[in-house]
Amino acid sequence: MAPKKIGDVILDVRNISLRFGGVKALSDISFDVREHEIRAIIGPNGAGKSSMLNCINGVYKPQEGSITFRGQTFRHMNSRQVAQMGVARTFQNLALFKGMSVIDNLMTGRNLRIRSNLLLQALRWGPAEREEVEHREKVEHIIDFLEIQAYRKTPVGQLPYGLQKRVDLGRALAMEPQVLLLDEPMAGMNVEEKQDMCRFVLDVNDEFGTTIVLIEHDMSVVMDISDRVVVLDYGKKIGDGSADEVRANPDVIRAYLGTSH
Amino acid sequence: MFYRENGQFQTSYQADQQIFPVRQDRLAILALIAFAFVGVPLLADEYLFRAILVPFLILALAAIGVNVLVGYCGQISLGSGAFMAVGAYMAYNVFIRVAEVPLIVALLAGGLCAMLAGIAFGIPSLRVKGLYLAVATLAAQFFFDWLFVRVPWFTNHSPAGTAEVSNLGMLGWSIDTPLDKYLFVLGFVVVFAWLAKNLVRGPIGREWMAIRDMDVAAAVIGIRPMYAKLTAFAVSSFIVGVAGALWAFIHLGSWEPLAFDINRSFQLLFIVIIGGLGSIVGCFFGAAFIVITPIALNQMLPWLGALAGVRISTAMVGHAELMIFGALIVWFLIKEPHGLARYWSLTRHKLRLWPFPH
Amino acid sequence: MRTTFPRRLLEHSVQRPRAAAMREKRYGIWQAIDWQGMAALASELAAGLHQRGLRRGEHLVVIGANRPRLYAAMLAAQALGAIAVPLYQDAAAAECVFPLTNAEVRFAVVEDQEQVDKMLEIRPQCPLLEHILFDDPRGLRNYDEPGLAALEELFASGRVFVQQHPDFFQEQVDQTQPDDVAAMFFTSGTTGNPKGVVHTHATLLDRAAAGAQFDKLTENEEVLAYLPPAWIGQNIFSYAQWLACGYVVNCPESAATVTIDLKEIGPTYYFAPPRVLEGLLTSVTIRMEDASALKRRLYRYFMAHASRVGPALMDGQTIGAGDRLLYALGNLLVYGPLRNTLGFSRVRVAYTAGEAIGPDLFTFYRSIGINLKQLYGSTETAVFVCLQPDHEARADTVGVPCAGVEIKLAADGEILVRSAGLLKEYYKNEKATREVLTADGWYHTSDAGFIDASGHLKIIDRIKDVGRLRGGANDGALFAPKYVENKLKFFPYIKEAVAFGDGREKVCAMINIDAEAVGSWAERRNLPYAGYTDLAGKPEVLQLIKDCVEQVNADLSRDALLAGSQIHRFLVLHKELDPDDGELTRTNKVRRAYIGEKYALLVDALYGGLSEQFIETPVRFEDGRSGKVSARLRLGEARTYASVQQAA
Amino acid sequence: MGFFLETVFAGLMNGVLYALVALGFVLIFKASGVFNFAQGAMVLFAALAMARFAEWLPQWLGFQSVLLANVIAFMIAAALMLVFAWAVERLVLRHLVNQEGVTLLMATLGITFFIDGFGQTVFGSDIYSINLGLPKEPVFILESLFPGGLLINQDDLVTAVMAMAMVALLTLFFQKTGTGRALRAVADNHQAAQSVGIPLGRMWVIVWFIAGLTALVAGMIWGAKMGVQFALTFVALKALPVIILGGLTSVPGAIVAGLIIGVTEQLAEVYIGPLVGGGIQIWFAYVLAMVVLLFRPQGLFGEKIIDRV
Repeated sequence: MAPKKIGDVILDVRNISLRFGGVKALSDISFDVREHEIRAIIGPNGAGKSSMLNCINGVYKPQEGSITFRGQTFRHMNSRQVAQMGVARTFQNLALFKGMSVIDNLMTGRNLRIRSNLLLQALRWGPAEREEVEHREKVEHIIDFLEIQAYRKTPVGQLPYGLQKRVDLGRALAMEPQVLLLDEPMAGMNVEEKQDMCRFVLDVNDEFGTTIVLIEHDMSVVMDISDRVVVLDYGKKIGDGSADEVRANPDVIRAYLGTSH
Repeated sequence: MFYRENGQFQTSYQADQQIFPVRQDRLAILALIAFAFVGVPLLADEYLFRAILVPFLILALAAIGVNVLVGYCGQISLGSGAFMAVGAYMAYNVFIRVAEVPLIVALLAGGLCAMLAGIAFGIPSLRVKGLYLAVATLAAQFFFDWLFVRVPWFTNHSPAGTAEVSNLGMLGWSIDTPLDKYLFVLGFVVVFAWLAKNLVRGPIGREWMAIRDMDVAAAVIGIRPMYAKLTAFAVSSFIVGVAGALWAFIHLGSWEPLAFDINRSFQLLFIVIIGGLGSIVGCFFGAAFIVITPIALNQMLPWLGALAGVRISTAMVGHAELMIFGALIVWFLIKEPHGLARYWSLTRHKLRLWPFPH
Repeated sequence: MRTTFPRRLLEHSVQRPRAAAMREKRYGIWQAIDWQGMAALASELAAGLHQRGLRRGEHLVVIGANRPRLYAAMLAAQALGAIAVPLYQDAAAAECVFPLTNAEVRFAVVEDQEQVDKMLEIRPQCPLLEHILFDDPRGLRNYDEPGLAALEELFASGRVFVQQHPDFFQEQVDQTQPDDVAAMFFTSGTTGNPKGVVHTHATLLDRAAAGAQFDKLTENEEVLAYLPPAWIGQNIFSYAQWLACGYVVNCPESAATVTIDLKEIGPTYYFAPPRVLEGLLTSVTIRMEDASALKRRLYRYFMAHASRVGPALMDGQTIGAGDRLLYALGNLLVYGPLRNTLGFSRVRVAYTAGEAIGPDLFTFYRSIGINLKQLYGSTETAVFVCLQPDHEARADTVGVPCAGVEIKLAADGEILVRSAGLLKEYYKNEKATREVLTADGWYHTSDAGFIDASGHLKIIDRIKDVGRLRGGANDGALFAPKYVENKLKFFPYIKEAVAFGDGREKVCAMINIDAEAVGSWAERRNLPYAGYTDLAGKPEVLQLIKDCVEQVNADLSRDALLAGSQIHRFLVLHKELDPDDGELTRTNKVRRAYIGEKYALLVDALYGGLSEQFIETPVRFEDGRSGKVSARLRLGEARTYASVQQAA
Repeated sequence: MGFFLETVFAGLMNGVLYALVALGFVLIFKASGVFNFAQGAMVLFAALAMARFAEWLPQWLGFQSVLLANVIAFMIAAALMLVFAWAVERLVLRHLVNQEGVTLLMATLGITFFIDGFGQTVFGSDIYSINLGLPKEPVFILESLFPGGLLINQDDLVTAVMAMAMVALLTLFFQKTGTGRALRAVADNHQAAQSVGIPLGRMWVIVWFIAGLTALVAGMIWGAKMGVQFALTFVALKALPVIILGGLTSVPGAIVAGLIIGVTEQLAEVYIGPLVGGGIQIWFAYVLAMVVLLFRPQGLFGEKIIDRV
């Protein structure tokens, strides 16, 4: 096996603090993500992991701190802008478009690239049709990649949980992101579903060289697939480094003591 | 049962993405359209055209517009009637004030004005969630009701406040007999249904549904809620506006604002709910249902009453109608949120798998 | 057909360059490769392989599902005079070691990462294996083992090479002769290492053509290639006959989508071993159970009618107008839709082979208007020996010898075959070859059988299992236990059957009831029972089985040759035969001898003419504990029939 | 000046009633997340019941006292509203738990139609009057301040007081009684409320009943002023812009907004109306609410909405 090469910092989060009214969800979090690496953010439930992602892709606006992406620094992000810059994400508790088929869910991931105007779309004329086909092809490659060919036209609502998670990932991949934020991709899965998901994450990482930021509350899952790990607890960063370093970190051990993982 | 799909394999995405990928469906729909254009005129009589077919078609068209907004984009609207009114009155003004303007142009102009109005009143939807929107659209309803009553310019200062159009026609074809009207409207409806279908199954349609199903996720994949919602409002009120113009010009001929009051808005909403939220074909089912039920009730109830020895006044029929629709709405929302269209697609599905149930 | 596969390819690409050769469902649509494209693929790949040093006469293994590029690889290899050796994609790594070493394989063309990993795993044992060429690069980006390369690279370099040497491919193809070895198929013998069955272009194409001519196959057939290409059956249908006829072979999208793809394509020429058909029928039954009462009644009614008149229709007999009308109605309401949902609407010819097929299963398909037929053949005979002509399909025969086949029966009843399609040899196995191939070109099928009155071949058993009756009424008569047992097992009530008779004066049988079928039968008669043993012991059940046995006897009596094998006495076993108790093999075949010893008591009772026998047997339960079941068994007498006709 | 104050006062009169209806509205929204479009219909229904029974009872039971008739009629109407509340919970709400707001809203539309039809079938569809026997003759107050003083209708005063009393009562009920607290708990968090054993179903019945009462009182007062007729529905619908203005979930918001709208629309009608052809009362409140929405989506008093992901 050739070692995969990790590039320089692509995403840099500096001193992020986030409050909901009085509640402090994140306090002064800083960490960086390098190109092509798999970066895990772990921590017990309610440690503020999801809030962190939501700050990165502009769902929440942190009160303090800054986020630097590819050299551009932002006080806080704006969802569309983030998407345009090539950051995609999946959601912890599935946020699929229930009323739509697998294909259509994935197609929405391509919408940023749609050029043809409403009139053309209404007439399904030349360019509109061509675009549709072009994107469908991309989407089909992802369907093939995630091995969900048998379900492409099923409404996602009817799919079992494990598959819905895959579709969620697929929708993110359809954006051809440079950075992929995964919010507990293995939550609520059985063992082999978890293994599949791990395989997909790794494949995404080395097939497309996508940088991956991965949230898990279950240490065991992520430790062996991620290059570096950040540990959050009660909105504070208590550890950062390679899997082994983190495992050795006393604070981390303390945070995880008693928690059933 | 009638499906024979072996050998109907798709070798291109175009083929796979057409509206009716299955041959039997294509044939069926073509047959249906052909029948509507040729068969119906041979069979139907004046009453059928005037009292059922024409209103049915126009309401279906309006419902398509409402469905784009409510069913596909998930934005509630209680003001569709108002946008129909805008369509009707602006088309009217274009028609009488611009010399030599072709009928079609007038109708579309009405639609465009409705579109602008729709966008204006849709703006709050950018800031607020569905519930508040209900009020914004009500605002539209009451505002326009008032506008067309109180501002005489819109009714061309006609003393009675009624607008009236006559000797309509296009390309030398004068549209006066009920049959002409039916064919004219039918043409409109077919074309618009097709356009609408293309929209909802295309990129913009997916944006609308994404906003409807999970707006946060939609935003995260780069869909702009503002753009999606406003386009929904625009397209919706355009179609509704055109429908309004047709309703006024073709169906009524002369009309008052009352024709487009809040009850019209409710009626359209009911068509969409009963017919099926998020389904174009559902609009036709719903419209048919709404048009036929009252007529049926008018026939049946007195007769039933007579059986029971009670005489049923037309007023009572009206009230019964209200109750029945009210109950139906609740029933559908509880039992089958996707309305009659759902039953339709289920049947089709079963036919495809026949004799298997799943 | 004295030619070679690559030549056929070129002929097609000249005659019908734009016609589809293969379709592969990839990325949601059926992507076609026309003959010209196929030829291009083959020639480029050939060039690529040539550059990597693939020599005439050496072997190249191909491992993977049905993929056009893998078939192209076979063509390329054969064009270069090399020998394609398809291996089962689901075989364990260890199982691949023998073939690779045995055939000194240097080249492996494989489908994907899974197969690559296998090859890398066994590389230490197969030092000769130099080149591992994969079709799908997924997950292989970071592999850097020596000799590992993507087919794509070969296509690329090959393309360049072809431009420089436009005539290369043609020259190579011309050098390859019909009698050169084309392919080798490994058959796993019951004992010892698998044997490599060597076939030349001529042998395979000869049979392929014979089969095609028999059913008048044209270039317009559609075939779905869904079975392992390493199995000669699939290989004949989706390779040899594909090139012989030039029809379209369709490759499914993935194993998970085969049923969907089958429905989409709707093949016109279909092949399935009985177990596949069995599975389909089961799924039909299960799905129908969830259907509404009305549908179920409709279905039952029309299926009943179908099984009554369907086969007759299929056999081209004329039936009453009323029946025909009813059948037409059924065709509209049930059969047609059923064929459609199964994917058989367009089937013109369908074959099953490999094992005996139950009459019910067989009639089901024929009665709903699918022209399902049986054929007889094996890897060594390149499949086509006997086929059933349309209108002459029966469950218990395998049809008439097809063009170019001679059949004769050895003294012991073994079927001998001679045709231009026989194997050349077993690779590097003189001894085995000599065992099956006589000097004058007869192949020993090691099947026992005979030609029945209607000229159809009937297979009765493996020759080694066939015995003789000794003494009694039909002394010396043929005894085919498996044949008899199969006939019994085709009854839903009978799960297993063991027939004895070799060296005895009459045939007796032990029978295992099917707990489920008989159970529900008992419930319908509200016949109370406590557990298997009790149920098996019921006199009513004995009667039920008796009827089955007598039907079998009646059936057997029709063949003079087998009339002797009629079952005189039988019993219903008190326990289920079980691999855990060593009574069945792991593949659930009865171990007759072992059972004979284990239940000697019962055997003696059967032959001793006892009417009852107490027995106690140790059993091992799922949880590993062992215990005893005991019962007092009743023994049954079955009516036998006089042989109705003389042997053909 | 005097005229202005009179207008303001008239506005306040309506405002109180708007507030009252809006209150019922807010209750329902807080407790069951339902945007109850049927509020208007409820007002009409209640008023119809009240008016008709007050008319029928004396005939049936043969007594004269208007007061008695009104009291009993009020009780019967109240009882009807209780049945109605129960039916709504039983037949509609419990089948639509955890549905999106829009769906629930549409369901209430269905309810609206049903009770409109039902009410008119049972009680007839003409214009009926409610006679509360209030002093009609106007009085002049503050004559010391202005020339001519202010012209005020006594019944307006009384009804205003009644409405305010009702509002005060409700507020008390919520702050002090256990049920009130339970309701507030439900409003704050359904799951939590359920987990501490508050029966959601019954809570819903209660709020719908209370809303019914507010509707009844409002209906009664309006009925007394302008007669019981279909138009009441639309008057009552003014509660919608009111609560939007006040913020869907805020009780004080509803009250204040009610007054604001009452006054502003009155002023607008009087001072702007004539310039544009009058009758702008129909839409003024809505447009006002809409404009507010643009700048304060959560309304004047509502709390900010945060989307959790």
